[in-house]
Amino acid sequence: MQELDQFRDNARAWLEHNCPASMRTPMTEDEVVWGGRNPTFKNPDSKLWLERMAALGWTCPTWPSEYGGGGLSKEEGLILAEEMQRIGARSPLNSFGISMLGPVLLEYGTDEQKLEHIPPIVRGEIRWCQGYSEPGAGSDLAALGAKAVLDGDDYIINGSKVWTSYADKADWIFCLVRTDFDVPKHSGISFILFDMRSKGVTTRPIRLISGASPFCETFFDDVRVPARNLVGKLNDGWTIAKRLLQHERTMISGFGLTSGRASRGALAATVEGAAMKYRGDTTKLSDAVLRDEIARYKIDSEAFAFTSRRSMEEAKTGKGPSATSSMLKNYGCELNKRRYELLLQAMGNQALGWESGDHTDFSKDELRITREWLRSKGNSIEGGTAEIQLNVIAKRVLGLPEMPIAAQKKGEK
Amino acid sequence: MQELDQFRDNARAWLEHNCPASMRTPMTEDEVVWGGRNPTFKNPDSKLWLERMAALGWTCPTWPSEYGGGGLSKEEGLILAEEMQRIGARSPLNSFGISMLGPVLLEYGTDEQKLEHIPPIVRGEIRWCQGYSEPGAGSDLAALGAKAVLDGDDYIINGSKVWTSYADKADWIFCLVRTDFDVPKHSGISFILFDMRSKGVTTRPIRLISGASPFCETFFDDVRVPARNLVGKLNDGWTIAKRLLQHERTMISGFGLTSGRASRGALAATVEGAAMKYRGDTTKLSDAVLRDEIARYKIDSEAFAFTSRRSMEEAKTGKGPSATSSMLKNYGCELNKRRYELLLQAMGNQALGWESGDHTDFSKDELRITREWLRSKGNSIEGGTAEIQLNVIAKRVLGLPEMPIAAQKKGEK
Amino acid sequence: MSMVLNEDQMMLKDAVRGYCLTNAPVSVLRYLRDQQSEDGFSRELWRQMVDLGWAGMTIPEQYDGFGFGYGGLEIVLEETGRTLVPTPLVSTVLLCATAINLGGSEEQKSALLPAIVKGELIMALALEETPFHNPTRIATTARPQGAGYVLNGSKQLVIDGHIADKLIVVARTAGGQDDKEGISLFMVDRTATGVDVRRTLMVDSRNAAHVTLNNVQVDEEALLGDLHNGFIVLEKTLDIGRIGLAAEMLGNAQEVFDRIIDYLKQREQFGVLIGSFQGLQHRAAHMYSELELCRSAVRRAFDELDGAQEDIPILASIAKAKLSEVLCNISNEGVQMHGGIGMTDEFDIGFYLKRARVAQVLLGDATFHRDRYATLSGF
Amino acid sequence: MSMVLNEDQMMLKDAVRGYCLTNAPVSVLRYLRDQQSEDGFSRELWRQMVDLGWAGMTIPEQYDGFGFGYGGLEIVLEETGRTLVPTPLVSTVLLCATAINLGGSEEQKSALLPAIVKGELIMALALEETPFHNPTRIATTARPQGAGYVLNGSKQLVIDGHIADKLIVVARTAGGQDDKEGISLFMVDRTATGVDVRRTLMVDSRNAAHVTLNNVQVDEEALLGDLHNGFIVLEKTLDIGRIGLAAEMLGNAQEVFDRIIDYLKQREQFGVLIGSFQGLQHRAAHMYSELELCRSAVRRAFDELDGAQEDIPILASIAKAKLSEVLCNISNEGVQMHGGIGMTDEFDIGFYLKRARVAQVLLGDATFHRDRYATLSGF
Repeated sequence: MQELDQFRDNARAWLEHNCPASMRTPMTEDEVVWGGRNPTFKNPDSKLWLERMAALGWTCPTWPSEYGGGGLSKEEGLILAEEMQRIGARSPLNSFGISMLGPVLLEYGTDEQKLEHIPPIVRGEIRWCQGYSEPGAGSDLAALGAKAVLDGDDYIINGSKVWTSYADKADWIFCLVRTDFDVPKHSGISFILFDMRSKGVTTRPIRLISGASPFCETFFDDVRVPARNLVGKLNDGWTIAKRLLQHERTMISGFGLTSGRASRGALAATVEGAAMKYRGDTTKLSDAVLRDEIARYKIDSEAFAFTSRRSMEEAKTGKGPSATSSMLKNYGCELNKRRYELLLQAMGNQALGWESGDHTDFSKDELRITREWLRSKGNSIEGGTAEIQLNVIAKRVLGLPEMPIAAQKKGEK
Repeated sequence: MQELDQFRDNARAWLEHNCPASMRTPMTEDEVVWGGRNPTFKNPDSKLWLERMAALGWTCPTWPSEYGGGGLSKEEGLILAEEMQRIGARSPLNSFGISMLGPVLLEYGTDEQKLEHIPPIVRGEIRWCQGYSEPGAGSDLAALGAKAVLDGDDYIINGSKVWTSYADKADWIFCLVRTDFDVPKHSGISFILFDMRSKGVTTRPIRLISGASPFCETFFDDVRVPARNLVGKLNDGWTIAKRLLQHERTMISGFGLTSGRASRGALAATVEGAAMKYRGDTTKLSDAVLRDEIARYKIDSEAFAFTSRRSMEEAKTGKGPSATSSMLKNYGCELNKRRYELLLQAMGNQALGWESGDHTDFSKDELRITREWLRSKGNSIEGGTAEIQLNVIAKRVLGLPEMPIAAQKKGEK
Repeated sequence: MSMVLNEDQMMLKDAVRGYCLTNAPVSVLRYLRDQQSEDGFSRELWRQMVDLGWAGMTIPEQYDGFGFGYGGLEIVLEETGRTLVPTPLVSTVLLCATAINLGGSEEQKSALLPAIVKGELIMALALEETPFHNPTRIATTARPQGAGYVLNGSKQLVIDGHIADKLIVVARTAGGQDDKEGISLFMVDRTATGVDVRRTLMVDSRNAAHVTLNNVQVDEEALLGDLHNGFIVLEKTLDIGRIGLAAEMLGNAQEVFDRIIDYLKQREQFGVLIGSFQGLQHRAAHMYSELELCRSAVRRAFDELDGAQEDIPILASIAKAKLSEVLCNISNEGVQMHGGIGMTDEFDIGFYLKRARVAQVLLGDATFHRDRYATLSGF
Repeated sequence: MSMVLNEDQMMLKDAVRGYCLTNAPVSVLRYLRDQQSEDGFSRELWRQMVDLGWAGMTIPEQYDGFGFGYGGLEIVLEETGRTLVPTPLVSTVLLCATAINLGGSEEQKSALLPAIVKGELIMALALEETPFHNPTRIATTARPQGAGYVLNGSKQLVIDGHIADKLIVVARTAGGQDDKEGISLFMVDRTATGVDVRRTLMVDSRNAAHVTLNNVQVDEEALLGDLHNGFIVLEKTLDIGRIGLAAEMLGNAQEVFDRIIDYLKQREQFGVLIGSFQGLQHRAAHMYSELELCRSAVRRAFDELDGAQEDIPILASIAKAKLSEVLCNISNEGVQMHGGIGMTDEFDIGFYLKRARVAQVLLGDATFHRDRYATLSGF
């Protein structure tokens, strides 16, 4: 116990000294640091902050120090997080390498693979993207068709992926490919890594109903990848894929957590604040029906935050993300959707603009909320649809029986 | 057109002259006339009214006059109903013979069977009950196990039924029995009629969560039934059963129809009236949230009533109850359940009594509503569960595909 | 009372539907949006629609209309709602022609209605002043001056305001902020001095504008209906507008629903058609049921408009409350059930989601109409 | 802060659960109801529970209690909620002992709390006067007379009123009908002259009574807490009561849910287990999610009660609002998912449906607590 207190004191002192003042303010979306070969730092302090944290491995505090991680225990990691939160320190690095690839590479990668890929992730030198979804596959992820065929020491990869976030900006991709077509769909998949600069890789951004998006379609045309880049066993990629999905869900369930709290613009700070502002109310929201709905939403948000907390505490005694991640993911996304629906009700016509030109018919904040409302509809689709999460809860958590579907290969439903 | 006007005039005049004044008032539950061998008439006018109507066949206005029916056209039947409604005339006879058995007997019965059974139904001399559900079968009606085995000119029937309404008071039963065990479940069922006085028939009333009920368990122990009482073809009873279920749904969907309107006790006349009364409100319901919910309910009730009306008008061009009966049944039942939930909210603690003894803690009306609230929960179970109705809508109305379930005999789902 | 369409109406429906599918599919709205069309609608298509008689559907024959009744407009609105084709039907035919017909003098009717029938006149109703529908909260003033009036104020969400030749402006001539009494209607040329009309780009690409009136002078013929008593005409007009909007929304919802059902029948996942999953089946069945109620609410209201015209306010609130709620739900399900592709701009379903929200606030959202229903019902 | 039970609490939970399953299953409530038991609870079982220390769970050691904290009572309430066994836990331990502990004088505490711990004293809180929970709407009066007071008024929904030895009566000593100020608490013997207690038979067979006070004389020692300032103690007591009721309701809901899941795994229809139908699976998954939130809301509130005691009012309203809503839904699903058998009195599930409705109105229903939450949150 004493050691932890000691650690806390040291961490606090170090942060106090090394975290630039400008890194202790809320971050706007364009200030997020993604790293990579051509990193952008809107604020030079961001670069400094990343370098300082990366030097200690504190971008990935609990990863082993032999691969550049912080080498902290779980408890120390939690303390560090608390201390950072205490001073409002920004996350120095946002990265799919950290949140998704790293944990499974540490679990399934060879020592060579870890040595090659983990340190650059820790330092934010390589930006990763995820090659999972395919146009035809959707929720039935394992029905993927991108294929890798061995040719000497290389695999030749052909096919396409969709919903690849930031594929146009990523340096490397971790990718699911089919390596055996003659077995049930889950048994012929492999997990492979390759450089996005490889010949034959092209990307095309996807426009959403809410406007421009980080998503891309990604095409592979005879892309040549060294066979040693295969992670885990050949044809056993589905095991890794599922593990990674759990990490993704845990990350996404954060949505609902922030949804009850203050966020960026002052306008959207709270739904009830917006509702009162647009009605000119000062002490009590005059629309009693909306007030009741907002209270319902906020009560659910608070209970959800308690549940996330409980789930974390329970996980401390357990072993990483559990099946309840599906519940948290789903509920969190639904909460976020509810929040935006309520914001629309709160703001009336003012939430229905698309662009404002030179005029002031709609403020920037208002237009942002309209777009975010539209964007929120994707929350219950990306990272596993609501339907998939409910299936997982029903079967894995509640142990309800599988429907015996005739004449087909059964899959995760 | 002129003929119809003529018919209306005649019907109006006849009703004016023949419908006793006391038969033009709302009916309480214990005044309902069920007929049968030992009929009860709480009010002697009820008997007179039944006899007069039965003499014209107007208890079953559109049934053929050769079997005692009124022989009216659809249009005339509608006019008669309108004229009865105009003066608030009570239905002279409530009978499963009229609402369920009659129509299918007219469609599938032999001439002998019609002559034997239809006229007593019209006159209310024989009271029928329905032997469909079985303890193990539930929604999977066709999984029934009561069996009929031919023995000379008779069938010997063994098994049991459940949810047999008024089995303890009925004279005859129309019953589904299994007559072939070696074929898919739907193919071995027959539809048979027999006297409840037959040796080996016993009944036991079922107590519901709302208290005493008309439902019974019914047991058949070597009951001997003449083979000529089989309706339709041997092993083709499922066709008749389904047809009859449609008639039942059409009848049940009436629930929702009345639910928006005035009903028996003055208290429950309207939900909003109750809500205002218990809050001491005079011009506007003070609970704005409840007011919104009640308005939502009433709007749905009105739109539902319009839909029933539309469905009737559409059916005029068609051929009897259609698949939309499932929609109406289900929505009507849900509306009724909503109504009672709202009544509970309207009445607060006063809706939570069970018995009042000598005291006046809870009025008779209040206690009745509590019981009716409990009883309403069964609406979405009886006559085909909500789930079954939704399945029917999905598959028959919307044409959505059947899930290919492995290794079983497929049935209506 | 008739809850089903008659034969004439069925024929009209087929014709309108055929026209929309061929000439005015969703791609028209997409094209106008992507081209940043200044008008926001196609004058060419509108000309064709006028030639088909759509603009004169509800206008009496004595003013060159076709007297097909509101039941005809119902069909046109529902079918144009299915393809989202932008037209001045709501602004000009549903709202303004109705207001003129209800409140106008013989001269006004003779001057304006035939022009609407011929497609020569586009009009817009300038009503709202706050972010929430509130037809009595009128701060725009009309002060008498000489034989006419001077108007000052500002209006938002004026549908088709920027393409209208004339506006009907709801102004206060007497009374306090929320009084029904003291409201009057004035017809104002869009190009009149002091009128500033600025198009507002809405999320659903529906045409709307912001209107500012700065000492706008009108003569006494500009008054539509009685001085101070404009609310009676306004409320009747709004109710007819609500019913018409509900018809359009029914078209929106029906189209989304049909697309969902089609998709459920063709999309395979896990080796089966996704329409065979009971979870989705039950949601589809619920949507179907609600949609049936919506259709009945719309039909009932239109039937009454062409009939005894009793209970119009309550029927309007039933229809608009019900459609607002159901269209929002179905349009959400439209995206969710299509999955990722439903989130892309390339795919049409998002247009309906966007339209749903704008349509639901126009002339009062679900909460507004439930409140109004309760008030009209005496609780 | 701890959102999970500690080891002591886990052990207690196992013990309480084991006891309830063996000695106090649902059949106890059924038996008491069917026998028309006058007490409405089993004194013998209560004696055993007292021996197990349940009555002293939250009472400080100086008054012979066990100081296990509210976290101990949480467990007992949840587990007794699972089997619906009637006890005076809510009336006596959760509400009245809390009120005495919070507001009582040293003499009052010493006299009453040890008796509660030993199971020798049953008490009831006489609060409500209308069909809707409203702790400030107090018309019952207490007029000073000599050194004491005279009470007049009538109270409804007094839980365990007919078996209580003493009542805590909420009365008005000053102020107007809805004022917080001027409310005072008095302890009154049930057998005192002028006290008329009449059991009311509730739909869920929970013990409740109607109390009439007709010129009831009490001496000045009967006053609990400060004169006119009783609302402070009352509100704290009610919040703890709400949190405790939420724990009991969590037990109700969890039990119904577990029974549903069991049934889905064993009931066959159409040749498959009904639990394999996606429609039912998704509904079960939704219920599970809501139940998890409920558990967290209850745990969070109890943890705070045993900790810093900050934000108790808001945590109480969160827990009671959430549980009221979720328990009603789950108890409805309990009947629906069991089908016909769920509607029969022979089957237990109906008891939970009935309990759900009474529990939800006790100390404020979901709407009451959402309104309170909004007010406490400043909107």
